Order: sequence, then C-alpha cells, then structure tokens
Amino acid sequence: MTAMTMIEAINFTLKKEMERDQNVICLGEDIGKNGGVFRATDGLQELFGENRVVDTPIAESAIVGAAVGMATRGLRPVAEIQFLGFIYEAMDQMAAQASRIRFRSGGTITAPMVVRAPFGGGVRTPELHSDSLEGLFLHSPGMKVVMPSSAYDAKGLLASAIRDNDPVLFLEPMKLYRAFKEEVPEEDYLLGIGKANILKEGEDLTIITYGPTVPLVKNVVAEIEKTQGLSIEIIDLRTISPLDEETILSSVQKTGRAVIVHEAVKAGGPGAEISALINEKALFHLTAPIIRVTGFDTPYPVPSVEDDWLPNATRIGQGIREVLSH
Amino acid sequence: MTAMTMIEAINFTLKKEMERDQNVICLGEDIGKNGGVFRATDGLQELFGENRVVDTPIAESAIVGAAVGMATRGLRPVAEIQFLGFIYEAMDQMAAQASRIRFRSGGTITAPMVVRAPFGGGVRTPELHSDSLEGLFLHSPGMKVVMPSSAYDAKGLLASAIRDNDPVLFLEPMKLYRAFKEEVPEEDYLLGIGKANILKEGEDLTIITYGPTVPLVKNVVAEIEKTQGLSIEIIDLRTISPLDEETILSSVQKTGRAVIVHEAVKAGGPGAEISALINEKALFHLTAPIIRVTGFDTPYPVPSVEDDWLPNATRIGQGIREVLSH
Amino acid sequence: MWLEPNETIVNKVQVLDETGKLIGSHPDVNDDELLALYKWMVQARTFDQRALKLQRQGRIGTYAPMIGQEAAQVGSAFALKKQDWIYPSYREVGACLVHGVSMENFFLYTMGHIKGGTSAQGTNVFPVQIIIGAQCLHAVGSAWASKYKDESSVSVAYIGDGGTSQGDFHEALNFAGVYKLPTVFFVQNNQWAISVPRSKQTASATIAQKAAAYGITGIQVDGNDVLAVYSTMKEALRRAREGKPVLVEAVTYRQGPHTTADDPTKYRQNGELEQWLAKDPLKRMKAFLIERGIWNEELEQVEFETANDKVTKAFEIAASTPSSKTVEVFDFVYEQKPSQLAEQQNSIQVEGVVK
Amino acid sequence: MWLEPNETIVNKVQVLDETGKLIGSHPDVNDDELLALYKWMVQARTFDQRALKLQRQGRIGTYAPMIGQEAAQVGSAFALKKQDWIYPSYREVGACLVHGVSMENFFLYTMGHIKGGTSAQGTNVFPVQIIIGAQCLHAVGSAWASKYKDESSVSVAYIGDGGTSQGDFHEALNFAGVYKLPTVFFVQNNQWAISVPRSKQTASATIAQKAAAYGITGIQVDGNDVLAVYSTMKEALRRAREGKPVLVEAVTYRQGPHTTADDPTKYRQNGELEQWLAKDPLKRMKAFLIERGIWNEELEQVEFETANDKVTKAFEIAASTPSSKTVEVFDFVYEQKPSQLAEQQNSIQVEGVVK
Ligand SMILES: Cc1ncc(C[n+]2csc(CCOP(=O)(O)OP(=O)(O)O)c2C)c(N)n1
Ligand SMILES: Cc1ncc(C[n+]2csc(CCOP(=O)(O)OP(=O)(O)O)c2C)c(N)n1
Ligand SMILES: [Mg+2]
Ligand SMILES: [Mg+2]
Repeated sequence: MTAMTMIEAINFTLKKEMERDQNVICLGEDIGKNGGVFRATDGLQELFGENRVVDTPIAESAIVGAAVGMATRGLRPVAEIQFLGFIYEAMDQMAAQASRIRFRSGGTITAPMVVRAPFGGGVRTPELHSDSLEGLFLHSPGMKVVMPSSAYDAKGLLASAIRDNDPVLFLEPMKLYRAFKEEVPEEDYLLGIGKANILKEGEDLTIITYGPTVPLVKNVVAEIEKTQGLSIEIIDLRTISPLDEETILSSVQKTGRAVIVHEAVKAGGPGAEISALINEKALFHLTAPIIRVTGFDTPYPVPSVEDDWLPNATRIGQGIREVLSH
Repeated sequence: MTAMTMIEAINFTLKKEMERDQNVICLGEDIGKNGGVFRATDGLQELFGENRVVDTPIAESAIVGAAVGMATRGLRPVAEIQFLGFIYEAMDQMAAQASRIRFRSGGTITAPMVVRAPFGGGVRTPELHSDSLEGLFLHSPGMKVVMPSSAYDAKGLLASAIRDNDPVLFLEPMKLYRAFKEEVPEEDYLLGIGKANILKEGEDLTIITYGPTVPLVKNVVAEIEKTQGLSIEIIDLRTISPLDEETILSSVQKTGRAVIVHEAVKAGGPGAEISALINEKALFHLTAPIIRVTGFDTPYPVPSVEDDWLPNATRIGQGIREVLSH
Repeated sequence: MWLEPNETIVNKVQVLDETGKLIGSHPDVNDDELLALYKWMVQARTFDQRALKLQRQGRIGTYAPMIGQEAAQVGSAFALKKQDWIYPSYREVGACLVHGVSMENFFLYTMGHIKGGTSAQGTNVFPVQIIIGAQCLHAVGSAWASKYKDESSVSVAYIGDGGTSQGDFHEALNFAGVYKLPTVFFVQNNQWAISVPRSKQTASATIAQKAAAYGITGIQVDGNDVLAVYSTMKEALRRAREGKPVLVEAVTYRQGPHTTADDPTKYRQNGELEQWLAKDPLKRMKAFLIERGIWNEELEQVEFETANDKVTKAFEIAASTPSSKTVEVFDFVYEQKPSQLAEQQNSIQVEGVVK
Repeated sequence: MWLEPNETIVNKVQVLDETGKLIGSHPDVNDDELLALYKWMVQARTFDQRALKLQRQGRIGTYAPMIGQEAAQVGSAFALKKQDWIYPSYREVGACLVHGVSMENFFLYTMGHIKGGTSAQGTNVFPVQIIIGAQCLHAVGSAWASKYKDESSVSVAYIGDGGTSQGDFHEALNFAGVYKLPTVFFVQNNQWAISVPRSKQTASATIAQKAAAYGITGIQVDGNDVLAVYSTMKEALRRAREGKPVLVEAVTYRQGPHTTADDPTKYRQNGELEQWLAKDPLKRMKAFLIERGIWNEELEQVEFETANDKVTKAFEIAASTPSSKTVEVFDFVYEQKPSQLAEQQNSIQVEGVVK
C-alpha cells in the first residue's frame, strides 16, 4: 500500500499497464515531455519512449480516430483529451466510430481503447474546461463511461478500462486529482465496469452520484446524519454506461427515496435516465419524488460564479430536505 | 389553403421567409441546383440566386460555424445538415458555439440561425442516415430543438424558427416528408416554439411523442380506443428543448398514466427527461410507472431489421397495456 | 514573397491516351498482369451494372455505382500487397473486390444484412465507411499500428474529391506527415460530390497539391488509365512503405448517378457525360490489349459472361442467406451484454411470439 | 511529376534585422505611425506583465501571456480599418487593444466576470475563443455576411501554429477560398503549442505554404518585426478586401509560459529563450526609432509610465466593478427564459436568502 493522490494513482496505473502489455500506448496533446497538463502521464515518455507515449498535434478527432484505427489493429491505445469540453471535436469518432465498429462489422472488429479526459468544475478554469458532458455518451450505445471518485477506484477502474474489449470513456474529476491522498495497493486489482459501489448503507434515503461530487455528498451526509439522526445510503455509480440497475433499484426499493447529484446540466442529463429507470421499475416503492441536484440548465458559467452554480452543500441539503418532507 | 406534403410545406415556407427577409439565406450540401437530397430547397436557387441559396463543400463544422459567424453579423442563415447523423461533425459548433455565443458575450451577441436536418428511420437508408440524435441537444443549453409532425406544423414552426433570435435545430422526420398531403394555409402563421400540441384529449392515459412517431401513435390510439373503449390523450411535443412542462404535467395529473414514444435510443434519451420531470412534479398523480417505447440501446441497425427495432404498433400497444395493467 | 494562389504546378501522369495508345513510358507490367487488370475491370463493371438492375427491381437497397472509376479502383488495388489494408468509402466495390472481398459480402451489405459489414474477415478491408472523411483517420491509426509492430503494411484510405473538404481529411494527412506513417490517401476525383462540381469544392487547382500543406508527397494521375494508376500506385506504396505518406489524386469521372436515389439530370450539363464516355477506362484498355495482340472480341465476350456468372452466383448466395433478425443486433454492441440490453433483447423474442 | 514534400518554397518577409537596421525596403509608414506602433507594443507588454503579476497575487485568474508577440499582434491590428473584424483566441490582448477593446474588459475576462465577454460592444472584436480553430469559421461567416451586405470589411481570424492542425482551420480556409471571402487568417507561429514544438505539429516546412491547399495566397513574415508585419498585413488586407483570402504566417516566439498554469522548463531546452530574446520585437523597434532620431530613453521611460498608469486605472475599474452574480447567468441563455430556467433562477434567489 502506498499513499497516493488520484492523479498519482492514474499515473501509476498507466505505468503498470504499459509494463504489463506492450500493446498499450498513450497518445494526446502535451502528454510526452510535459507529462500532461495535469501530469497524468508524467515520466512515462522517459520510461517507455516516444513511440509509446506520443505527443499529438492539436486535433481531437484525429486523436480518437487514430486510436480507433490502432485499436482495430491490435493495439490498446489510451488517448487523452486534454479537457472533456474538447470532446465535441471528436464526437463522430467517439459516438459513430469507436462506439459502432463492433456493430458495423457484425462483431468481427473491436476497438479496445480508452479515452481519458479530466472533467468537472470548481477549479476556476477558462471556458469549456469544466463541462460535464458524460450524458452525451450515456446516449451513445457501444461506449462505456466510467469515472472514479477516489485514488483506489481510479486504479482499479483504469486498469479494467484498459483491459476491456470495448471502448471506454474514462473521466477524471479534476478537482479530485490532488484533493486527498489515500492508501492504494500497488498490486494488480480490477474494479468491475458497470458495477456501482455502495459507499455507505442507509435506510431513509438513497443518494446516487459519481465522480467529482462524491466527496461532497459524503461530507453533506455525514453532517446531516450527525445533526438529524438520519440514515442515508450513498451510491457511487462508478460507471454511468451501462448503469448498474440492480444496485440502484434495490437501494431505492429499500429506502423509498432518491436524490441524484451530478455536475452535468439537468435537462437530458444522466440524472434523467436514473430517475426514469427508478420510475419504470420501482415506482411503487417511492414515497417521494426523485430530486435531481445538478448543474443548472445554462452553459457552464464563468469562474466567479461557478461555486453557486455547481451542486453544493446547500443545494444538496435542500434536495434531501425536500425528499424527506414527503 | 393548399394541399401540401410536409416537404412541400417546408419548401414553401423557406420561399416565403426568403421573400419576407433579405437576410435569410440558405446554405448546405447539394441544396442549390439539386434542391437538396429531399428537394426541400427545390427551385429556391433559381428564384433567389446563388448568393442566397449556397451549395457548400462537404464540411458540416464549417456549415454550422459559418452560419454562426453570419448570424452574429446580422444574417439569418438556414443551414441544412444533409442527415442528422452527420451532426456529430459539427458538434462543437452546435453545442459550444451557436448555443453559447449569447452567454459568452454576456448577452451582447446573438446567433439567430436555424439548422435543418432530416432524421428518423423507416426509410431504408445507409448507416448513420436514420439516427435520432435530438437528445444530445436537449442536453445543450442555448439551443432550441423543434420537430414538426405534419405539414401544417412544419410551416408554422419553421417560420417561427427562422424568426427566433436563438439558434434552433429544426428536425424533419424524413419518413413523413411525403407520407401525406394536408391543407395548409398559404398565409403567414406562426406556431410557438416551446409549446406542445394536445393532438387529442383523453382521460385514461397520456402518450407523449413528437416528430416521426406521431402519425403512428395516432393510428395505434384510434385502433385501441375503438376496440377497447379507452380514452387516450396524445401530446405532440413539437419542441423538446425547452420542454412544455405545463402541458405535460397537467395532462399526466389528469390521466395518471404516461407512455413516451420516440425513435431515439432509450438510455439518456428525451424520454428520460420527460419521465424524470413527471416524477419530480407529478409523482403522486401517477397510478402506474411511466413506460418508454423507444429505439433499443444499440446503434441504429441495418435496414433489414429496422422496422422491428423502431417503436412500432406492437410495441406501443404493449406499452399501453403495461401502463393500464396497474 | 507572396505565394500566389495555385502557384504550385502539378502535372498529370498518363500512360495511355484516350484511344489506348501508349504516350507515357511503358510501365513494368507483364502480359498476365495486363490481362488481370482488364479482367478485374470487367468484373467490377459487371457487378456494378447488375447491382443497379437489382436495386431497380427492389432486391437490394440504395447502391452507389462506380461505373467510370474502374481503372482508378482496380489499378490502385492491384498494386497492393496482401498485407496492405484498404479503408473504403461507400463507392469502392472495384478496389475491394481486387483486394479479396467477396461479391456476396457486397450484396449482403446492400441488402442491409448484418453480415454486410464483415469484409475484414479474411481480407484486409475495413467495413464501408459512410461518414465522409472518417476512414482517413482509421487508416492513419492502422498504419501507426503497422509501424509500431514493424510490419511492412501500408494502409490506404479511399476518398472522393468532395471528401477532401472535411476536417478529418486534413487531420489525417497532417498526422501521417508528422509520424511518417505508411499511408496512401487515394482520392478519386470523379468531378462530382453528389451535385457539387469539383470546382465548387475547393479553390485549389488540383487536389494533389494539397500535399504541400502536410509536407508529404502529392501526385495526380489520369484515373481512367489503369496503367498510369497502377504504376503510380506502385511507386506511392513503395514510398509509403518507407514511411513517406503519399496523396494520390486520380482524375476520373462518375458516369452514373451518385446513388440509385439520385437524379443527375437535375444538375449535370448536357454533353459532359458523353465527353467522359469517350475516355472510358475499359474501352481504352481494351484497345491497348487488342493492339498488343493479347485480346480480341471473342475473349471479351467470354470474359463478360464469366464475370456475369460469378455475379449471379454471388447474388444467389446472398439472396439465400437467411436474413438478419432483430434479436441479433443486441449481440454486437458490447462484448458482454449489459442487463438492460439483455432485457430489451428478450422483449423482442417475446414479441416475436405474440405477433 | 511527383510533388515532393516541401517542394514549394516560401521566403520570409523582413524589414528590420535583429538590431533594428533596415534590411528590406522601407514601408510606407510616417513617423507618427512608427511611434504609434511602438507605443502600442509598449502598452501591450505593460498590460501583459501586470496581468502576470496580478495572477500571481491571486487577483485575476489563469492568464495567457503574449510577451514576445507584440510586433505580430500590434503590427497586424494596426493595419486594420475600423470596420474590420477580429476573431481572437485567448492570447490576443495586443491585437484586441489596438482594435479598440478596453483593458478593463480584459481584466474582467481574466477575473471570470460575465462582462468579460462583451468586447463586441463598441468594437469589432469577437469574444475570446477557447476552442482551438473554432474562431476561423466564425471569421468566415462574418466575412460572408460582409460580402453579402456589400460592406468593405475584412474578417481576421487569429490562430496559433498548433491551431493549424485542427479540422476547423482546414474547413475555414477551404470555404474562404471557394467563396472568395474577405478573410485573413493570421497565424502567430510562436514555435510552441503548450509543450509541443512547431516541428512536431506538422511536417510542412512552413505554415504559409498550407495556402496551396486552398488556392489562396500565403505569406510568411518575420513576426518580431513590426514594420514587416504591418506592411504585409496591409497588403493582405488589400487583397482580402478584393475577395482574395490570405494566410499570413508570422514567425515569432512565446517568451513566457503557455499560461500562468504552465511550466515551460518541463519541455523547453536551455538557451532557446535567450536566442529569441535577442530578437525581441520591442528592442528592435526601439533601436530603429532611436537611430531615426524620433525616440530616446527619456521618452521611453515616460511611455512605460503612461502605459503603466493606464493599466492601473483599468484594473481599478475592473476591480471595483460589482462582481457577477449567479442569478445573472440565467439571463443569457435564451432571449426569453423558459419556465424551467426561471424556476432554477428563482431557486437561487431563495437560497441566497437562506444561506
Ligand atoms: C460527414 C458526411 N457528410 C455528408 C454526407 C453525405 N454524402 C454522402 S456522399 C456525398 C458526396 C461525396 O462526394 P465525394 O467525396 O466526391 O465522393 P463520391 O461520392 O463522388 O465518390 C455526400 C455529401 C456523408 N455521408 N457524410
Ligand atoms: C479544441 C481544443 N483542443 C485543445 C485545447 C487546449 N489548448 C489550449 S491552447 C493549446 C495550444 C495552442 O497552441 P497554438 O495554436 O500554437 O497557440 P499558442 O497557445 O501558442 O498561442 C491547447 C492544446 C483547446 N483549448 N481547444
Ligand atoms: Mg466525387
Ligand atoms: Mg503556438
């Protein structure tokens, strides 16, 4: 076990996976000498050479498209998109190419590849650097969408993503990159893609969240449980596509109440799918409406107001109170 | 009044709007001499010249991006994307540029523009020509998303879209282009963007749908009402962003039951948002789970199986029975 | 100082003139190869014409004919080695057949059969790409894999004149140049992108000169001259194999409609087609072979019949292949089916019974 | 026949050498203009250095310094007419100031204020574009509108060497060529795209030669030589105004980090910066002006002080501008607020009270 930040865990996992499998190669903007703008690939080019850790020109469609080509020819590319807000440039290669090549080829060609991208707010970035666009890929069959909320999860999920035989969008909450250090086993372990993690059991209410908002939710819940004697279950989805229906449903069947928290804008976001799913399969267990505490339905705003725009303790608390008022 | 197909109504409206306002110009692939692959712009180049009806190179990002530039300088471009499946190429210009320029400029710059695109299945097209991707834009604040289901609606909605001061994605169900002729007033009229249309009142159940599936739903409902003595309300959303919350909620508050029908894949689709909205604001009126009858969570399939993949009479009937079984 | 528009001059490679007379130097091609080239062109045209007919009869779906482009497609693919890869668009039947794809496979594709995308089983041909330009990036990634694995394999992207306007085309050529990848970008400039003429697609005088933007090699060739195409492609492949990517512009003509859904009389001027029919690639090569004494009308007739029989057999196989079932589509989304998909798949089966 | 890689040669335009000596022909610029050019460079540098300092003090957010690129930015913008439009990226403070944007506006932008995007109020400068390449298409659309309305206005897109790899750059230049739009694409080749050197961005020997791909004019200019930039840009604008788009490559150097979040010692070799400091654009122009007898150290000191005072005043205005409120963001999504947005906006106001 070693104490690692999330970014260290990511860097460590990339190193381990590249050692394990010659076919794993990394490509992206500024990932070589610079080690990535967040240092996720720090030191890797020195270790593995310029052929395995490749700086690319500024062309996201080409980064993902080339990765598709490589992956279908036996490599396991790990592409970095510098910030998730730039994925729009690569949308066809993500949603129409990587996601569909298995389908298009009648199952004869696969694209085992990972697209890594930092995402989420609270870090005072310039425009389009903090957007949470994971919902677009939940609506793109063929792509898996995974996001860790801790250093431990980052390691187990990233290793799984790299070894997965389907394309995986691996989203890294940038505000958590260095937010904490945790004990992480150096040994190989995998966390199942498509499996949610019940962070904490509870009886009165289920909070469903993932990625950047997980530590926040944990704090809010700890505070509320202490002061109000409630028992709240927290589910960290870890994967939003495919969704872990079973875990979500059995929790809500138990508690009868759900609050969903994410930074993505509300309309058409992941929370909508989760809510609809619960409605479809556990409606009669619900004792209160499902409340979504999310980014507002505006573009991600300027840094000076982002803290109030993002789901914060006040708004999550309000959501909990509202659900409990029924 | 003149009898028109939907494509004729679209063509007629474009002509009228171009006559009305010099600043309206059309651009897109093959829209000039060829009049568009579906003939939406047939004859317009002859009438208005090559400066106002412009064939473009094959570059969707440029089509939308140039339209953004034009719109911010006083023109009212109507861009055609040949099939909605190609919008991925223009995703940044759609979701990060057109949608956000009002926001980015603190309200000082606007992009009054329309992006027209045929969409939806049932026409045996090659791959990526039938995809229903409207859900991506429901999740992109700043963009409006409108779709007609009749020739009458096409005229009123398209005229509104062109005169709107925000960017509008105007989606045309290609299977309805020539499916019927309807009486359409030649006079100017507008249909409100953001307003749903209650196609038929009913008491037992609400079906919420839009675009290509509207005529299908009407037929299924007529059949079921006849044979089973039920009373079903049909809402044609006409706009999915922004959603007409009031109409949806008051209908479901009355009927207590909802089925949502669309061709887009289920996970993270428009149906999810509608269901979540009803859950949030009308949960205690529900007497049954909300059922979504949609495309399956796979890429849009090959033509030989698309009819079974799409929501069809059987599947809609099943959905209705399921909701009524509670 | 000012690099004026279209200052960079490109000259077209030609070997045969329109009548089949040798005007360039004779490429290094023996008689067997000459005959094979011609026979492949006959096969491609025969397939193409049958496909058109079958589409009109409603037996197959939308089809994009390649008539007129046989020399460009056959000449280029004939130069490939077995280990080379093709990344085709929707109009590459000729090239794909030469590189080993079966005609059944194409028929299944046009019939909207799930198996229509399985060309890469047994041949180095990627499934048909519908999104203009996307295949260029896949070719780049594939070439990158070849280089990484130190395999002597070139990846060839086929694209049209219209496709060169796409951002993906640019990004692909730029990557190929930067990483010195074994790629050839083979542009069939058939003068039209649906209804948009080449002159409105780009202001550059040639497509070949676009290579200058990427520090790679460019060349323009008479795309209706199968010998010119073949020898040019051979040299392009040789360079690419050494890590020097090449942009080839084959100047040709789409004699037919864009697809069976298109009506070119809407936008094409009278007389244009006729001019290009005079430059037909088969006619020209046939004249050359006859002049050379290795072909005659009798052989010609036999060859067309043989080709026709092969097409018939292929279509019969395709037509008797059990049609795809909706339940199957759920099997090709992920390696393992998530529970939601399994549930959806099951709902179909039940329905099948109910109906 | 073969257009070999980088066969197209481009020569760099120069007027002053590194020491400020005239080596090209003297451009048609009078003394007032010469002084104005220099003073703008002083203003730009002064702003830039203050912004860096303010960022370190935590008073403004991430900032992308333009030190070293003053000649490219000032020289190019100084050639514009009032009716011309600028479509800037995030590193164009110099050009934008010259074309009328206030320094307060920039400070508000870097402070994350909603008003930071209102540059186009009163000036023909579009808001800062963060997405690499996107602004090129907006410039194209804007030029198209100018042409359509028969206004004599050129739209200028500013982009970096790295930005030329993007698909949008390609599509924009191609459209400009096809429609003969009054556009100038002004590339500041500052040798780096964050940590990626120009040599790894593209294999083309110059960026100017990329014009060949679009049938438009290309030119390379010494971007640290304000006179060369100014005169080149004047001619480029003249051509563009006639519907002949131009790609200008200004060869310059990013003396600072990519942004205040970047550490160039991670990737830059020792000595490189020093070489470029010797070619500093201000130093060079100052020497020229002194040699010409219209400048001296005293004027220099006064000018820097004046510039500094202006920056101070601008920052004071920005710092005393009431900060943005979250409730405001709901007002800039649509012309009319949909009910959902109104509801969300109201929820904030309530919260504000509760907190
Ligand atoms: C991204 C994208 N945009 C538009 C289309 C529609 N489309 C299909 S073929 C075509 C014309 C292509 O012309 P060209 O590249 O010259 O190839 P050709 O058809 O002549 O072989 C167009 C516009 C598409 N398939 N993909
Ligand atoms: C589409 C997109 N991809 C990546 C980035 C991240 N990014 C910001 S600046 C930059 C480098 C740009 O280099 P260059 O174009 O040379 O301009 P310079 O910064 O040198 O002025 C990158 C990669 C971005 N903002 N947008
Ligand atoms: Mg073509
Ligand atoms: Mg640069």
